[in-house]
Amino acid sequence: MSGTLNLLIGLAMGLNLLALGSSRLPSLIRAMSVQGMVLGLMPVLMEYDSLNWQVLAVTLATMVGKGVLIPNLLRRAMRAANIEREIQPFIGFIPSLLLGAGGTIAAMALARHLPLLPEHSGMLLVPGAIASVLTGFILLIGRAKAISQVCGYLILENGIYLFGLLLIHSTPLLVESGILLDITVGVFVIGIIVDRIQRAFDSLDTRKLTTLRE
Amino acid sequence: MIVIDLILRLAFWLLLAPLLPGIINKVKAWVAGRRGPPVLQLYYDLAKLWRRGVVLSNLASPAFIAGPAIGWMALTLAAMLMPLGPAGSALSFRGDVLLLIYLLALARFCTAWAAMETGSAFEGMGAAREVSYAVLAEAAIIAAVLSLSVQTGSVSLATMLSPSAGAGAVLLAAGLFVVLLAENCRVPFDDPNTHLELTMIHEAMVLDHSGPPLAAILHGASIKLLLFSALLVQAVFPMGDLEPLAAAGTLAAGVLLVTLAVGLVESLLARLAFRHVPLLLTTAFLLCLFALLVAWKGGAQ
Amino acid sequence: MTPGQLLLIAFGSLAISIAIGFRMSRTWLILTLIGTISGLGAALRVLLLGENWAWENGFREHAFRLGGESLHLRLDGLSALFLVLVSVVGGAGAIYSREYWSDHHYPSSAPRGRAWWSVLLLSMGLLLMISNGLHFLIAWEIFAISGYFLIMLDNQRAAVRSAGWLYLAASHAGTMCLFAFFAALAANTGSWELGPMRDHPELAPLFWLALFGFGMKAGFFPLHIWLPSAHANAPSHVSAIMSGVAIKMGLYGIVRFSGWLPVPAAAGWVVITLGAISALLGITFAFAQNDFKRLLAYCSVENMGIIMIGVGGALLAVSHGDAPWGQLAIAGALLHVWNHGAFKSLLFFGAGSVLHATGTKDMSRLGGLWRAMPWTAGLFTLGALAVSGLPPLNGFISEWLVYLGLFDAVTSKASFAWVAMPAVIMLAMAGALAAASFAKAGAMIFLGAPRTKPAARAHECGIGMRGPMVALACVCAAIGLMPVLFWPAVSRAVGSWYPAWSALEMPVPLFTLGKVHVLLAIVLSFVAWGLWRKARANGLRRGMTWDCGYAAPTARMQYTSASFAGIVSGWFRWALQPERQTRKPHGYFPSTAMRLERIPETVLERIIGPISVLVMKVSTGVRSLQHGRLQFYILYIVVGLVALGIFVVLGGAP
Amino acid sequence: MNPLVLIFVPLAGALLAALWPSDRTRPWLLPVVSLVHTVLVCWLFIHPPPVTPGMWLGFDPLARAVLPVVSILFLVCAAYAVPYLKIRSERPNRVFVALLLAILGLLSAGHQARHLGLLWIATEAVTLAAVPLLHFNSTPRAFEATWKYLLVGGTGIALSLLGSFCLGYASLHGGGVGDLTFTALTAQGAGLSRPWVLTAWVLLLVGYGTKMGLAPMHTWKPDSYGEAPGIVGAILAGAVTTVAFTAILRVRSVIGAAGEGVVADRTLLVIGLFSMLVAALFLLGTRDFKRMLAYSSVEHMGILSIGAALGGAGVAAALFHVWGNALTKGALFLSAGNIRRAAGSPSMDNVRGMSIITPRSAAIFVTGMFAVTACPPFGPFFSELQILRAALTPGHSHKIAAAVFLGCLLLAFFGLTRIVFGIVDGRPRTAVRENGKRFVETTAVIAPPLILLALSLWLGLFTPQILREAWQDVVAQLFPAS
Repeated sequence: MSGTLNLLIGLAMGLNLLALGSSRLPSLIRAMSVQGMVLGLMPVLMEYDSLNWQVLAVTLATMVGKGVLIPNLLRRAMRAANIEREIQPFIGFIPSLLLGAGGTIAAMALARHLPLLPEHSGMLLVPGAIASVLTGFILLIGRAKAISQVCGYLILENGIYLFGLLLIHSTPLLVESGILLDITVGVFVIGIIVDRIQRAFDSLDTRKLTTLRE
Repeated sequence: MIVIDLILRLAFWLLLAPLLPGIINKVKAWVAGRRGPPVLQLYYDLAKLWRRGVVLSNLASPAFIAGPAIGWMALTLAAMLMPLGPAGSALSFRGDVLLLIYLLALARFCTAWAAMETGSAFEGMGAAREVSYAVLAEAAIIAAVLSLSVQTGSVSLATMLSPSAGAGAVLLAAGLFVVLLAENCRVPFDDPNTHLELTMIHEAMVLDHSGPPLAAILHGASIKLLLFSALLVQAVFPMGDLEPLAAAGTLAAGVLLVTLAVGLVESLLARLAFRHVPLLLTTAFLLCLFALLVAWKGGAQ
Repeated sequence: MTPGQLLLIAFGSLAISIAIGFRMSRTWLILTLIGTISGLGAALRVLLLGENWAWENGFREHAFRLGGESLHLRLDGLSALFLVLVSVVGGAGAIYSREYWSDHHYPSSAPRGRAWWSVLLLSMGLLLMISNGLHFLIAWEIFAISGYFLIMLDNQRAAVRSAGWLYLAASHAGTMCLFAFFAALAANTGSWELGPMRDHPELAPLFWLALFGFGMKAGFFPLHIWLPSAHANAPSHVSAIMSGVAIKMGLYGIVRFSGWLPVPAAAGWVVITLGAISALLGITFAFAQNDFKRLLAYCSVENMGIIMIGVGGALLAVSHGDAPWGQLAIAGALLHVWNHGAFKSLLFFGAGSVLHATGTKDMSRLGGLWRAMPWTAGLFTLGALAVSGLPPLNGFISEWLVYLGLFDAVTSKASFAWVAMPAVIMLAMAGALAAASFAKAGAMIFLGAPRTKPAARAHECGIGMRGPMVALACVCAAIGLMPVLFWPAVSRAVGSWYPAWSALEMPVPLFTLGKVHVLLAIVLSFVAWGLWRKARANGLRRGMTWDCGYAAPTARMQYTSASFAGIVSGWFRWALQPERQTRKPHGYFPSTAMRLERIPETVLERIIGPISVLVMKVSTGVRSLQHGRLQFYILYIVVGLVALGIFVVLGGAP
Repeated sequence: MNPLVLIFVPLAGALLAALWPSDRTRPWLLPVVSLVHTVLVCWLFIHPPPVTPGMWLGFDPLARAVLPVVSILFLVCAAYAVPYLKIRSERPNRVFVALLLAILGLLSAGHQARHLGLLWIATEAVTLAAVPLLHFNSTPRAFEATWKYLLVGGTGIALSLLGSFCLGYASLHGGGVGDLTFTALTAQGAGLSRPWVLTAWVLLLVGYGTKMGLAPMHTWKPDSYGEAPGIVGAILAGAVTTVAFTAILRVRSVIGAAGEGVVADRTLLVIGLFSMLVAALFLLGTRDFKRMLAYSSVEHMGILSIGAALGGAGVAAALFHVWGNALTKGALFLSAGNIRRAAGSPSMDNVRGMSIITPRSAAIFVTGMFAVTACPPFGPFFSELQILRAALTPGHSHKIAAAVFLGCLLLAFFGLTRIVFGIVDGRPRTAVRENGKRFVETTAVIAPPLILLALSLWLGLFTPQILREAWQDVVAQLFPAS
């Protein structure tokens, strides 16, 4: 079964690169939402032999949350601010792509040094997680538009979620659902703030947000 | 007994001191081939001044007169502490040498204070010079005293001055002689005869004095001269192990010698330019310092 | 009454007077006087009857503790010696302040001033008795901060504010060292309790911490940076207690802990050297000043130097087998603590009344004040004579003792005693310079003709300010003329500093010296009076200053303070680094010419200044990292993460 | 009594506040609820309930040692909030009050959490709940500050989550059954897999360090403290940072059990000293007296982590410092709020002579400044001196660390005095004198900071023995070795 899993994780990694490379916000958001969906599926695949309603609930919630709710929220904000594309980011697209690729390779290398349990040894979970976290950071650091930063943050969260799957069997689901809850609430809050910023500065370009300084 | 001793001493210092300037002047006249003023000239002057009235500057306070008086008496009491060969001193105790030095300082302070009383620029200048050069002079004197007490292992004049001369005697002699010239405002530091006030230290300070206060100042100066020459002589000449009479003779001869030397210096040397004065004083200080080091090393072996 | 009761009264009344001070100045004065007098009583009982007093709170465990430490007070000879100073100057200053800083002139700050004054006295008193590290630090800090607020009484003036801040900063730097000192002490001994612990050789290095921490307050040479401006800008009664007493607290710390703890071998030399340097350079700076309060402040640096020389000599003697000359040195130093306290407060009070009368601190705008304010002039002159260490006043006695100690050190020819020779010479030069400085100060302020209008319109200060000055002058005279009476106290203090030297017999010459001084006083005054009579008898004619016959002298032709000090400040140019501005006269009909000379705070402006500029540069550089760009903030997190990761992977090896 | 009430009472209060009709009376819920909370906490403090190992939530020694001060600080701030919200009547306060109460509940949860995941959830919930409080003023500056707070804080939170997973996996890899309660993890001890434990430590330290505001993760602090109302600043600096600190302490105990205590202590020491240094350098130059408080808070977080790094006595001293810092900072923030309101600007460039305009607040501000710079006899002095003493203990003495520590304290003192006296002394700007609606120093706005200051003084001089014992219990429980 881990073959399918690895396939999905590879897909997620690919989506990371896509997110890094895309200058248009909608495609960025789409990449993120698809990644969310993909990740959402995973618990089912991992737990398919001991499937129970809890897992299903989590899966559903994740997919809805990451794949539908949040992207729509962001799209709305995007429309409100009527911005389509990321213009002159702090880290250009090609460099971010290269960074991302390098990051992925580094993740592979790094993951080697972390001992894994036999049942996880075959999976790409850890490198995938690290790669997405790195991608998230690159987006957070490299992009100027608030929305793309939010996307970056969510990809970061995806990576962590991916890592969390290592524990899904052992730890009670309360953690997982708690995480989910936090992410959604977080994103709602972010959405609100984005909205407010949009109103206050009538732009979502964080270059404008530098009045608070020494 | 003590009272008589005191009175004699007082008489000695008060009466004998004014002789020295007279001798110096005589020597200068002799070198210059003049007849010059009588040896007792200063006595006449003092007597005359003592009878004269006083002109007091409008600005001056009573301290204008108190200053000279205190300076005069401070010097006299300092003289009381100075041992006279076999006769010793009126009063001798550990650390009396410090009292002596500080009495001189007191005299200086009072003179300078009185000088500033009139608000005259000249006297201000004189006072400034006096107190400034005193800094180096003090250093030299204390170094000399230190070397003496290192030699003799004592801090009281009576025992410091009596024993035989130490290794650094020559250095000490030279150093103390320069200090003597400086402290008594003789050439090459100062010229008691000239009346170009700008070039003077001591004379410039007493420009406005007159009558008895001036007399006190002049007399005090002569006592100071005698005091220093006595110090110099006893610091250098070995007279601890002489017969009392011989010792007294040596002392008298030594003082006379010093006076002659001062006179000769005055007639042969010209005044130094002011910017050279500190240099000469520093030299004196260094001489005394070397004397001190010699004494220290000498003891160490 | 026992010392305990007296101290209870003292602290009680002072504590009440803090609250009272805001309202009723008369009641405050009475309470403060009660407090100081009973404090003085307790101290004298300890000093004269030798009944050391100690109190540990007898309450139950955990019942009444401050910061988890039970209270422990002790009043031994050394503390008592300093307590006397606190009480005398504290009381005198309280009286003085009532007229000098009156509600009438300073309605807003006078009440504050009274309250802080009481706090200052209270904290200093406690400081001297506490023998617990934690409580010592508390008292120390309260003392420092109350001093700050007293300096800042007139905080509307920018000069005062910067001076106050400098004081606070320097004082806190010292306090940080004391934090380290007491913390290390507690860490080594396992308790905050203080007391004799000479038997812990491992504690010796802590002496350096104490030397720096307390030295910052004592203000000897390289650490004096805060002192001149603070003492010059504070109200004069505050300057008096700051200069006369507060800096002695730093000295108390050094003496106390060099007595209780073992000291490193080099301590004696270092302390003597520091003392000699601050004696000479301190007084050099003093001589060069034009602001007479600054002059007095720098003179305090000199006097601390003298005291340090004495202490250093004693330390040297102790570390080389209790050479007896150490006793003279420390005795002289401790007596000088009193003397300096007395004449320096007297001088600052005098300076205060001059300031009060003319409103300027610049000597070259004063002159001829003796006519308007004879009392101040006379008392200031007496103080000047005393501070110059001239017989027959008190300054000479203590300096004489220190000299004697050093001379004995030299004559002992012990190889380690060589350091005494340069010390003696520098001490002598310092003495000469002190005489010069105060001849200048007195002359510029009181003699000659008034240089400006305010100086001409000056008026004598009232009885409220004159009284304390007279009292302090009497103290100076008393110590000068009857040193023998004060010896037992000093020897008691020496005994409690170093038990091996308790029951210290009086050096015989002191008695003689006392007699000589009395004789001197009589003769001098008699002759002065006689000469005056004689002059009167011969006919006293008032006239214009002759001045070589110049017919129209003006006040501006007088020698000024800068020109008076010109020669010496030329010699010490390397240390003073004077900044001169000159406009030479030229042409056949010369127009206006001028020459300004300013003596900078060399250490502060030439050393500390550049360093602080550098630090501020670094700070500005670092602050530019907070530039408001979120992306970089997140980058910082990543960087921090990576750095910590590497650090951990390296096993946290530094 | 079940410690859960500490969580549910405030949350219920929050709900009530959310439903409460009137803006005018709603603020009174704050003091009422938090008074109940304080009473409950004190009761629990005196009669601590038994803590069974398996519990996810419990009033354990650490909670017992810290929660009271959080509750007290909150109570005083709540009392201050009533007059404050009256002054700010132009702003609707439904969200404000509700979320403040929610935060109290979540804080109680965070302090009592004995489960890695639960702890994380509580912390994140607090972070998110604080967001609307930050932009209460709803100025563009406030939004900008909030945005930065949200993203920087969020990143930190994400990292701490990752860290928690790593720790969980460490236990799993060590043969654990995936029980993430701290008791279980500590019990597993050396069984935890070393690489995962170290990874977890780094991630958790950075993550919770971001919440604490350790440099270089402190960047959100000055912005949000500078823009938020004084009361929010007080709660953030005094109470919220504390949760992060206790979290680090709990994790540190696990790491210690895993045998990596030395490394952990070194990292704590380094990051603590670094934070102090950075804070000191910022304090030297900053010109805004609310941002100044933020940097001072960064410095004190550094002090806390240094204390934690010294183990044993150091940890006890650090807990002491938590108390002292919370109370003193509270006083500073509240009085600074008053001054800010009266002066109309937070920058020392145009504020001056506040001792004349707002004498009482200025006096409190100055005293608080002395207290927070470790001037005796206030709380922080004693705690910092104990930390210093711990650092100089002959056995494992950190002389250099102590020197840096003192140097930073000194620089910080320079910076603070410069700003504080700069705005307090001198002649007031006439503009400030004549500004239209004068801020009046009513007792209601003066008493709370005064009380906090008094508490800090009392804490320093007469530290109750029971408190010392509470702190010692924490040391005994978390660091059995030392």
